[in-house]
Amino acid sequence: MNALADQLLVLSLLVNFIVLGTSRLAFSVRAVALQGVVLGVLPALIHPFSWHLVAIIIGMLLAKGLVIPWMIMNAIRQAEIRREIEPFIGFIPSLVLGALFTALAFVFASKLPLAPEHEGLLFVPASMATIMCGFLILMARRKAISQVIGYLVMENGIFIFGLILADAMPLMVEAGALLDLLVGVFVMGIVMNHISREFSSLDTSRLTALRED
Amino acid sequence: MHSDVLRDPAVLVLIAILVTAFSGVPGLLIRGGATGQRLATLGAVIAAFLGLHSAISLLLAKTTTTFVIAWNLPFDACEIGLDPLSLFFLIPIFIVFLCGSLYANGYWPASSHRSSEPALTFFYGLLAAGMGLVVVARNGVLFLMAWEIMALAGYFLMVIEHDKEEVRRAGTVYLVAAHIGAAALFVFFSLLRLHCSSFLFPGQGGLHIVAAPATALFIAALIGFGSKAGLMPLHIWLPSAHANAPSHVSAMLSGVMLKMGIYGLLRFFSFIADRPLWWGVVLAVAGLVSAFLGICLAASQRDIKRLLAYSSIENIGIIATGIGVAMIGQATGNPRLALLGMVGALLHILNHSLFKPLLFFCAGSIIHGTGTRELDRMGGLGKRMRWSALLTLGGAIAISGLPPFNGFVSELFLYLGFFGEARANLPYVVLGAPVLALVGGVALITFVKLYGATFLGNPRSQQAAHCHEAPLSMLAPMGTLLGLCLLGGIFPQLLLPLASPLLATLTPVVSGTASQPLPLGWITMAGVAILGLAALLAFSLRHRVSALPKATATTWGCGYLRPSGRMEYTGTAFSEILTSLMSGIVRTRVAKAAISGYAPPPAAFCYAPEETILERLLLPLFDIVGIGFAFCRRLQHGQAHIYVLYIFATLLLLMLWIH
Amino acid sequence: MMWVFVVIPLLGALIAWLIPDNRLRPLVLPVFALLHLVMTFAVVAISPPPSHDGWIYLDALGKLVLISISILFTVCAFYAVGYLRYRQERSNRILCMALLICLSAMTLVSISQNLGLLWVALETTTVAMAPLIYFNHNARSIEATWKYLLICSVGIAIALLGLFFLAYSTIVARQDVTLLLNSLINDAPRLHAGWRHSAFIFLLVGFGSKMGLAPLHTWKPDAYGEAPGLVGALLAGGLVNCAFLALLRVYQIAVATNEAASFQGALLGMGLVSMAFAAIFMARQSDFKRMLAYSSVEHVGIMAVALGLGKAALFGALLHMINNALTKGVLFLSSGNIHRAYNSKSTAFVRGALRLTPWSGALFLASFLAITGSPPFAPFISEFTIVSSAFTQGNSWTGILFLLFLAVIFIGMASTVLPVVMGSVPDGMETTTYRDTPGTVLPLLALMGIILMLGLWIPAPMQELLHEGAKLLGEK
Amino acid sequence: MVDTILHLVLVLTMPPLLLGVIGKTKAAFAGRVGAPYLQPYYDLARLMRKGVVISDTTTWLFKAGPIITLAATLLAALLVPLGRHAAPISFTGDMILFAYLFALGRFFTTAAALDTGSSFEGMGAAREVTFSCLAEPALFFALITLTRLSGSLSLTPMLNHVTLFVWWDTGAALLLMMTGLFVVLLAENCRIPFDDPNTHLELTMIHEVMVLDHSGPYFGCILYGASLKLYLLGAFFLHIALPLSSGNSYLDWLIFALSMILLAMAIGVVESVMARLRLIRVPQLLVAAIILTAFSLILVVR
Repeated sequence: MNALADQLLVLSLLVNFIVLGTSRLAFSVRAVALQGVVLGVLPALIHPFSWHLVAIIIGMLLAKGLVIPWMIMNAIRQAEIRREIEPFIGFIPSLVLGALFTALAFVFASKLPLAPEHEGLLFVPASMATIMCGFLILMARRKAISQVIGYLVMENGIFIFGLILADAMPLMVEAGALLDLLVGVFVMGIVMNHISREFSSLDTSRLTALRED
Repeated sequence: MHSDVLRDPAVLVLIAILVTAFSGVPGLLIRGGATGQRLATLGAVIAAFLGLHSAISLLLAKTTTTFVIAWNLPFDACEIGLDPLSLFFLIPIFIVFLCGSLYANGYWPASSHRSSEPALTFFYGLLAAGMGLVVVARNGVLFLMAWEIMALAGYFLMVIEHDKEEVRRAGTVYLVAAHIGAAALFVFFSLLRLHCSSFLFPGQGGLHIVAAPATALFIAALIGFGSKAGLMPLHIWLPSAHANAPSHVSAMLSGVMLKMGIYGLLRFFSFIADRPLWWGVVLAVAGLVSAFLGICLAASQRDIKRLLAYSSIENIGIIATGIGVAMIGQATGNPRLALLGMVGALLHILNHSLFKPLLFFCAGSIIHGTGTRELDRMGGLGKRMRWSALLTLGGAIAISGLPPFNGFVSELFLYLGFFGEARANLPYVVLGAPVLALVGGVALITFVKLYGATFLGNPRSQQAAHCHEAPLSMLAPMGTLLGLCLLGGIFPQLLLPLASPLLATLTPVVSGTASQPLPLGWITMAGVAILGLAALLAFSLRHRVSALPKATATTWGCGYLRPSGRMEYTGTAFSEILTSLMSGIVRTRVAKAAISGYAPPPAAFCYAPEETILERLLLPLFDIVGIGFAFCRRLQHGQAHIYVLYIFATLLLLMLWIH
Repeated sequence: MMWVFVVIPLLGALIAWLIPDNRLRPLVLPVFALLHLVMTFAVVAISPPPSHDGWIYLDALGKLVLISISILFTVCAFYAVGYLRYRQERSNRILCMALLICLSAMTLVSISQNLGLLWVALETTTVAMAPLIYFNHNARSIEATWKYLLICSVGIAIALLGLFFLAYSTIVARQDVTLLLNSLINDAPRLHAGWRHSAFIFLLVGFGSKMGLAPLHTWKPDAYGEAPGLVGALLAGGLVNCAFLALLRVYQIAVATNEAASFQGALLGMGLVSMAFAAIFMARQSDFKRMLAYSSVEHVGIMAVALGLGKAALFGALLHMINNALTKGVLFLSSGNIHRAYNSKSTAFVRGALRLTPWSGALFLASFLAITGSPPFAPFISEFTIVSSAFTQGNSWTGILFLLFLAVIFIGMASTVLPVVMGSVPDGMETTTYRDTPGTVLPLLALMGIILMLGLWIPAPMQELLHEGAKLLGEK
Repeated sequence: MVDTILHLVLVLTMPPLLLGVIGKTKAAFAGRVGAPYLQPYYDLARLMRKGVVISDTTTWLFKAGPIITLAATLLAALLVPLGRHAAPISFTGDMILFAYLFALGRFFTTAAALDTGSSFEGMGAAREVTFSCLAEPALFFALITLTRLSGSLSLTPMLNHVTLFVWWDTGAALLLMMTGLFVVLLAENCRIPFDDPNTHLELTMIHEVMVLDHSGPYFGCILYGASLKLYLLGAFFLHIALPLSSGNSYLDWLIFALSMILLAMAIGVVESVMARLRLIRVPQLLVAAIILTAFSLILVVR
């Protein structure tokens, strides 16, 4: 069981690299949706059955697999952009940095002691690596859509960490956190729609009217 | 019970401060008409008489009273105390407040300044009350609050005519300087709290610290109080502030508020019994430097009020010199030096708070009469403004330190202190005397210039030609002040009992009869003799001249037939020799067009003395810092992804640092 | 019982949604704000015992935050009625709703004792504020909203990760996994140091970016500058206090570990850096609302420095939290009025506010003096407590840097504020119809009165609360 | 008592004689006969009888100026000991009063000059105050040195302290001081090389140009006051330059009167052999005097 979980985590790490390495926005959105689905399935593998668990899984699958990707795709369609043209950090350097960050995450995770039931599992390093990659995307891309994608990747990383706490954490917090993130992204989506209407582009590098001269 | 409380002069003093604070409040509520101003004046009269009477009687009785007031702030008890040091400083506050309030009725009448008068009157009272609270506060935080109330009230008074760019600029510089000075006082009172473990002031000599902590306290006090007093080079706010405020406000700022800095220093010194010798040396040197540079800058000014403002720096310098000399005397166990320095300084505090407000009032009546502050546009006012001319003349003589006015008395004591050391063990102290003499010489130039350029000769402009005399409401307070100046100059015996109760606190080394080495009787004699001789000569000469033929003619123009007022020797020209001699200190900005050809076009000439430290040092420094800041401001470039990078970098740095 | 407290503003939001009339709708705000204020004082007086398994409890820190938020919100609500009369050109439905939702979330922040719940509430405030910032619906405001959302979401995500670390450290320490404040404080010394330290740093950065500690403050000038004054006041007074409360909770745990020195060092450092940033950015600031944003950065810096100093400064930190919230309220609302009157927030155009809008101008000037620590206003008391505590602790360099930054900030702020309020109104400038009305001035005067009162006299119960709060933060 | 009366008599009668002597000396150098020694007295008497022309620009100050200046100088005359005798008035700190009385006189002289509104008189007044201001520190340095030597804070004991024995001990210091004081004496009294009392080239003058508009008895007051000032500073100077004492009071008076005449002749000689300095050089000479007197102090204190 745990071996399967590890393989799924590796899959989600791969998704990180896909997102880092591609310029096609629609492709990254789908990849992130896949990551969300993979992560949504994970709890079923490591935790015993409970209604609480079912609720989380369904919530995850719906939110990360369907609603959010659909919303972002919608935004892409409206703004009529397909590609991230001028990333702040190029795709090859992004991949290299992503690899570096992933390695760093493994080092960091190995420095900190884990509970015995999590030792030998990829949860903590994968979570760290995904968060760092999310950060990297946020820093490396200029377009608002890419940044939402980066934020989603980061969220996924945090979610992985949350998984190892899921059975111990009360439902209310979990659900609240999920709901909040969902609403957060949802509001971002609305704002993106407004941006595309106002600027006819989702390039956040154009959003630099507010600055100090 | 109640009547007993009200008979206690200490309570009366506090009531007087309260009345002062609220004297302007009716004016804020009753809009329109002069009722508010009249009520404020009435309040000022009541407060001043209550306060002066009680303060002087308490001072002569050498009593100390303490009150504790309940407050809920976490800074120990709110203590208010009246000791000789406080009472002494209350005297000028009430005198100048009274005179200024009376003067305002003519100078800033509610009828012609409908919108600004209520605020001006209100803050005037608040300023005086703030100063009153400063001197009675016995808790560091209460002191700071009073201090800032005073500073802010002063600010609002100053910018009352904020339509003018110059006023706003002066106000900003003042406010910033006051704030930085207050920051130094934050340090001062925090350190004091550290050493006393309470915000309450320690008693006389109650603070026993040496070496580094004492040095830190001294430096903080010197910056905090010195900037308020206007010691060089912390004076930058002073000239333009005094110049741009309404004149009765300048009188208050210069006559009293500067003394609050001196009060703070004296209060601080009273805490520490064993003051290092070098403190006195630093203070005396700073004082002499301020006095000399201040008067040199004053001499070169073209603006009558800036001139007076710089002269305030000079006088504060003289006061600081006196205190420094007294501290040297205290530290070396030399009672004579301590006595003469301190008495000289204390009397000069009183004297300066009489003649400087007088001169600012005079400047006010000149501005009132002509509508300009430019000395070079005045001239010949003496014929239309007889009383103002006479009062200004008296003030000018008094501030130049000449007999028979009071300025001479305090300077004489300082000289005696210096000269006494020529024969004793501190011969280098005596070097202060020639500097003081030089200061006196330049002061003479300055005030001959002030009086000559305004009242004497022919009018240099239309404004000057059509000037008008100030009303009685302005002249009466001026006359009172001049009378006090003359009284103090001829009968210093009257002033000395006000200063001597402080000596036990400030210079404990002085014991026994304080007046022993002071030639008080001789000063009286000299004053009477000058007045008598002059009267006698005037009488006999008048008698003589009345028998002789008399004629009037125009001034002999050395053959030039059509002299005009514009060709007179201006004030600027009068001080030009000195200014050029002191060009290393007094920078002037001269702008003139190059003249070419046989028939040159009309050209303009501009000559303006600069505020050396502000314009040559601080503003360029600010510019450099501003460029640096502008460079740093690029960090906020508006690119969101880099902002995320900041977060990431912070996280990374903190993680690295903590592990 | 306490849940009513959270639900009532939500009810208000529902009512606001149902009211169709744009003119009538804002009246919901003062009604519910007053209700909230009354309940706040009642709850503070009664101080009900912990409920919901200890998740909900109003301790001294929560009380202080709640009081400050409730007062500020009430003032803003009354102001909003007057303000929205001038903004009839657009619907205020979302504004009114979001304000009340925000109030509800802020209340939840102050009463929750479970860090998870606290995080949820804090995130709700973030999201609820977004439409408020976007109220003006123009390119600039959308840019500001976007940046606000992005940076705050990233920050809040980091905070969540920090919470997970903290929870995980209890697992590692073989405790029952928990995010209850009391259990964490009790178990603090046993938590694993590595996880714990990482958690503190993540929480500091997370809540710090929400609070606006430099260099995590980048969203602040944009959001504060573009949001209506009303929203700016709530951002600077309400949201900052909520985030600060979250940070205080972390601080409580950190202090309980007895190894708080490094965390305090981080706070001190970030606090001073924030003040330095504020000093640099406030110099020659030509937009007076952006300037207020940097002033907010400065004041969160001051609070962080106070936490870093500990001991007597804690009292100052808590008092400053309240003072800053109230004074920022006056600053933002009065500057909003001036903005309305001139239709510009650039110092190049706005001159002589004392002439055009005498009350707003005077209030702006007075609150500027107050926020820069001039007596007799309340911020003086707290700032002086903090700086004097730096010196009495022997931490003179902190004190000196603190004062230096304050001085530079004062110069910067004075050179922006004074030209705005003073001088004469520029000729030929097209000014709007806005003039001071009781509706937009009286609430501010009331608030200014409170600030003045707190500067001269702190009510005994409040002083008790402050001391109690400081004790919770580890002051002996 | 007799000394006081003699003091008053000399102060009131002798000063104009110095001007006569100076004039005669200069005439002798120029190979002329010159005006009689008593010419200044005749001038004064004539002025006292002459009518007054007063500028319509002036105020009362114009007439008060000479009177107050003379009053101040007369009071100062009571403070300076003549010869080896005590001054009529002597108290601790009288040297300060002495210096400040001259300053008071200067205040009124210059103010009266400005009262005429003439640019020439303004020019003179500006020069007068500036140069006197520079002479002041030199005088004070000298006073300090004397205080140091005599241990006294009053002019009479201070000046009478200097004897030939003191010269023997501190000759170098006294010589420096004497030189400095002589410069001060010439500058304060507007003699050559600082000013030429005889020319009427207004642009270069100091004192004379200030009093251009005064006439009649007022001008008489000024003339007498100026000679009295010269007399007093001369007496001051002689205490250091010629500290001769015979032990007999009357003989001392005689010695004093003779040495005053000698001093007048010396001034006459200086005026005859020197040219007037350019105005811009004047401050330099005065600063030199300050330095000389300061050095004398350092030599004494060392």
